[in-house]
Amino acid sequence: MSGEPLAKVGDDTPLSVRLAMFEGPLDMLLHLVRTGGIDVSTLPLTEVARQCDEYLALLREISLESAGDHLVMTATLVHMKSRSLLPPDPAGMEGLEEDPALEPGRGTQHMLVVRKAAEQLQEREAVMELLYSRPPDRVQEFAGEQGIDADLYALLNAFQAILRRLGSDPAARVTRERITLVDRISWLMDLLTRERRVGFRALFEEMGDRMSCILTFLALLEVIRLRLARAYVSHHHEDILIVLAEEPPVPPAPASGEQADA
Amino acid sequence: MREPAIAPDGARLRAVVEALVFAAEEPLTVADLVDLFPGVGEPALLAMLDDLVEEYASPDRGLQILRVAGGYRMTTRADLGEWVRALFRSRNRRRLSAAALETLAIVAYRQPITTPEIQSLRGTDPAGVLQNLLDKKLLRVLGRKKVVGKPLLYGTTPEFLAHFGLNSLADLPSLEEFGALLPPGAVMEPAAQATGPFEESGEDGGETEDGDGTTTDGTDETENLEDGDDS
Amino acid sequence: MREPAIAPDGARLRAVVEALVFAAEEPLTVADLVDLFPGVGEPALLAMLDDLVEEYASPDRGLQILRVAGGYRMTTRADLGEWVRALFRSRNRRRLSAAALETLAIVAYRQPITTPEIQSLRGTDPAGVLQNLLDKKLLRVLGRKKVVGKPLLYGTTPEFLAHFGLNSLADLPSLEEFGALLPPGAVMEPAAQATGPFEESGEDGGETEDGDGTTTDGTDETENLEDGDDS
Repeated sequence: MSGEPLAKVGDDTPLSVRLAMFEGPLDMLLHLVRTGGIDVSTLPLTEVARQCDEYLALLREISLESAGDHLVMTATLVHMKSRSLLPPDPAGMEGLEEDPALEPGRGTQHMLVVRKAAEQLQEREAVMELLYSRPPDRVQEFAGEQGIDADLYALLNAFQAILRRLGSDPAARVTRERITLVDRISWLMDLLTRERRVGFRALFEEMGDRMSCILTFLALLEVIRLRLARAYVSHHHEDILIVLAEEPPVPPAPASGEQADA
Repeated sequence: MREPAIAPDGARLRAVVEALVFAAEEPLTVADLVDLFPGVGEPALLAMLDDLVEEYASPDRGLQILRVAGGYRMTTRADLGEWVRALFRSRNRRRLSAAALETLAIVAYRQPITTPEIQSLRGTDPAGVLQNLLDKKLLRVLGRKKVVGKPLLYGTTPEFLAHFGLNSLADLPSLEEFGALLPPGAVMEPAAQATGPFEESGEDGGETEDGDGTTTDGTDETENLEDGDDS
Repeated sequence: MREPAIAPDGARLRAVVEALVFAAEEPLTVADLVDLFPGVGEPALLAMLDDLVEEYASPDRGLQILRVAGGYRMTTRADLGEWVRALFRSRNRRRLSAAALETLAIVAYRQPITTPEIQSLRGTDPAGVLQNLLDKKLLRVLGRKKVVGKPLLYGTTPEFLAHFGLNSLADLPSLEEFGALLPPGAVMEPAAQATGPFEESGEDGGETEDGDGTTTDGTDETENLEDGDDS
């Protein structure tokens, strides 16, 4: 829902918003709203929009890209504020609609049940507070490195930690576009591993939209560039054939004792 | 290689199981034991664990073995907790905020659930609370919902169960018990327990806690303790 | 004030002492007990501790109480240590080490990627960790990159997606999307240069046919790494 580019400030001076509660770049305002530093419901959006409009009027001839970014940021703010003011988005509620308890108009009743359920958890918590476990260090000599039961949050946290260590390496950024491309490369490799060879035209036959075609083409270029596959013109098929590079992949021999060091 | 030379049996196996219940970081499960002692068989191992619970369930013991989060965990007895606290001179702190408890309650009963869905039930944006609960490992991301926008889906963790002394989500009372106010059919049932990415599914979902009196007298005692808190 | 109302005696006092020996962070001393139960007297408390040691000193028990550093502490019996170790090993086999999780995250977001490229991001040789992730079927070898040393290219598997509840890699959260859920820092990275979709694969600068040339600094880095490649 919020995969919009965040801070793609062009080479021009970015818009500096001036409000009673905030003065600074628009992207910083958006960041603060996103992280809860500023309550969006109290944000005078009309004023933000007016200043953005003024800024764009100046900017239009200079950089379309920067203008687009500012529009997206302002639109995001409007979206966030509308979300905070309106009743819950019905589009996000599909699975819940069948449940009569969750229909609009039953909100108060429902809140009561949630409160009681929370109170019940609190009572349990109070009981557990009286139970003491063994101190954590008691079996340390046996424990070794603690394993992680990883979910997506852990995965992204791990990646973020690496990015932080590396500093602001622009190439390390993760964008929606990059991930989508990676996905397409993976799809292409699956296909090639299965079929060994695919016709160029056949690759695009099922593609419904332009974006898919572009992504597939970019993925193909990448795969060829990495020489995971070769492309050659087949006069027989009157098509370009994409062929998986031979060389069955061999996993490296396990280097013993590696895991402990990191 | 995985199994040390001689697999123990009889009294020695019982001793090993006792040591493992004590040592296990997360509650010890039958699956853990089956993994270590494939030759013994799950029924025998389960019986051994249950015998151990029995054996500890005496008012003369200072320790007990609880069934939590689908496993077994050794703790001090609830009615002695005040003395342990007196030794530590501070509370065994693990209290959650009201917002966190409400969010947990919603997720526990409705998982897998998305942020907008939680928001529709609590009325406020849960992002901050969610992050806190993810950091505490009481919640985890289960994946994405296949609707427009593909919002992330959240569920509870084994740590959630352990924190509240639950053996499984089925131990949560049905919301009917709170909801005299609710019309019939409007009740949220506890969600089926989701299993973690690297875990086998819970093996003993049918079991309930053995009700050794921990839940009845706990509330009053806590109030007393709060009066006497010198931290 | 620190002492709860009714001091226990007899069997209950013994139970309290057992609970204290179990839960104490530091070895429990007689002085601790005298402090808590001034009415009981040191000799009686000492006798109680020693009785407890006796009681646990049976080969059928999995736990023992040791006299250490002037106090008493509960541990697993020394001769059962191998089993405790086996339990932790067995559990960790089902999970990921911190190093494995980092490597998995790198491959997930940067695939297809080679060992030297992973090493340049993580700083340590990932060979052992990679093997572990291949064994767990979370990663697979996609092929060989045709540069000096022909390093293997790694990518994630369908099992990886299943583990994390994803339909496709496009469902991986981007930093921007998860921004509200993560501590600030990586969220507001300036998009300094408009980079093409292949930006981070541009390391094999020695090749002429790859005309993307977006990163200039990647070339040296990768060449150094490839010299040091252990293949």
